[in-house]
Amino acid sequence: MTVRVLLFGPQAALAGASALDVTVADAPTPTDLLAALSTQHPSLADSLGASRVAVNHEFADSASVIEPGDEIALIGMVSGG
Amino acid sequence: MTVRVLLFGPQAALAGASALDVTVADAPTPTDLLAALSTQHPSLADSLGASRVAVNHEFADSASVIEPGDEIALIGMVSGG
Amino acid sequence: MNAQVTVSLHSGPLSLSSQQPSQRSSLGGGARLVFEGVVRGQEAGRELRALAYQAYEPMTTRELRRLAEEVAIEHGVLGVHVEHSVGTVPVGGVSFRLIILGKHRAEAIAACDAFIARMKQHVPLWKLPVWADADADSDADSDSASTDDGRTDQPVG
Amino acid sequence: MNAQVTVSLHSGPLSLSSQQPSQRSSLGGGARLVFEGVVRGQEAGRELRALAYQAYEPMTTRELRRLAEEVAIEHGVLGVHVEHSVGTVPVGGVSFRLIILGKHRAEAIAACDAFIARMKQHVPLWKLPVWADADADSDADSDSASTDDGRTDQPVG
Repeated sequence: MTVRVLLFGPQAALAGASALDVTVADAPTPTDLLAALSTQHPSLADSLGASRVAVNHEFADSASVIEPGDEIALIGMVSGG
Repeated sequence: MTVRVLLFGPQAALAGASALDVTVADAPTPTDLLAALSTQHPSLADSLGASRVAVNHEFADSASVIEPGDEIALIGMVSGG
Repeated sequence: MNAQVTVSLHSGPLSLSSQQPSQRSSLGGGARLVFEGVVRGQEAGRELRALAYQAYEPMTTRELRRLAEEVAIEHGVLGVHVEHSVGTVPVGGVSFRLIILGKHRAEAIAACDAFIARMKQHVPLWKLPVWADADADSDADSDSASTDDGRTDQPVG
Repeated sequence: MNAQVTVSLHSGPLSLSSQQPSQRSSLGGGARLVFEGVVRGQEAGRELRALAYQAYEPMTTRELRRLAEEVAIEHGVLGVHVEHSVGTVPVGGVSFRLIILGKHRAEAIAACDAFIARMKQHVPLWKLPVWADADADSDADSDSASTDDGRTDQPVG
């Protein structure tokens, strides 16, 4: 399946886009998604270790399953304040 | 000699006075003064361990000598804030 | 004890007037701590014009509130009030304000420190530099237009 | 680096307006921390009406300034501004305000903590309770009349 991933801040700048499409096997976990992002979008690879995946505006644990239609966001390189 | 000692806050309340006279040998040090205060004004005794003596508005070290005419203040039980 | 928690995001720099003094005496606290983040004129030796902040609403507000409640309970403080900018905050402007009300200084300071440290690690908030020599680097501009949080697109005077 | 230091004593509760926002951007600091001490309504379970603060001038101001300069150097902060009340501050009033300007949060918080801890140990400032049931205990009244710091004798509205 194809998952659209929202990007913010420095990661959006690195990717040159505020959203990216990633191709993954069906029913991917956040771990699967991060691995696919790293391979398919190498500009983000270095920043993914400290990134978390949000599913429908909640941080998702690494074993949860992403469903079609979920809103997926990459939450990394945060810097509030 | 007689030394007039200014008191503040809780120590003034304990002594029931904002200044006390203390009789000491001539050329007393702050240590001599605290010892005399403890004996001559027992209501202050418990509070003197954490008190310092100011001579002419400066904290005095324990070996300095108090001269006639110096302004002497007992600085203890402070509680700013 | 139920701490009072408020969280708000504001477009552009925070105003001076929002320090909520009226909540002061009603909470009976002995210590009131206000932390403000002010945009500095330089970053890594290069002149800044502003910082552009991004949020991801409603997740950002929800995570800020969750963090405020968590810190309030951990440190036993009476109130935690959070204000954060989205969009452009020029140099000298206040982008973040945290107000802690507590009975004593120690817990207010500890709560302030804990809140900020965790916010910088976990809360979906981002900043991008807007350089004074901005022709050479328009990252922040191109990026702020791309967020799905409409407020970050508003120009701020 | 020369830190900017100001110290002032004020009769009665501190006003809201003295938070010196104008000094904010000129110092270029990234972190502005304001600590305020608010008079609580109780002490040791007994109802308070106010606290009566005493200073011993000019020593008090001099020691506050010395402490502010010492803390500014130790923690590398850009500004330390101290305001303290003398005389009567009713419950809910602000008796103490400390403003720290620093480049980063960590040093501003550390400087704030260090300043207050040392002030409470070393600076000639005293407080006495004015109980709500004041007939039974007029310590504070009798004492405030006895200081040689004239400002502590002024009634404050």
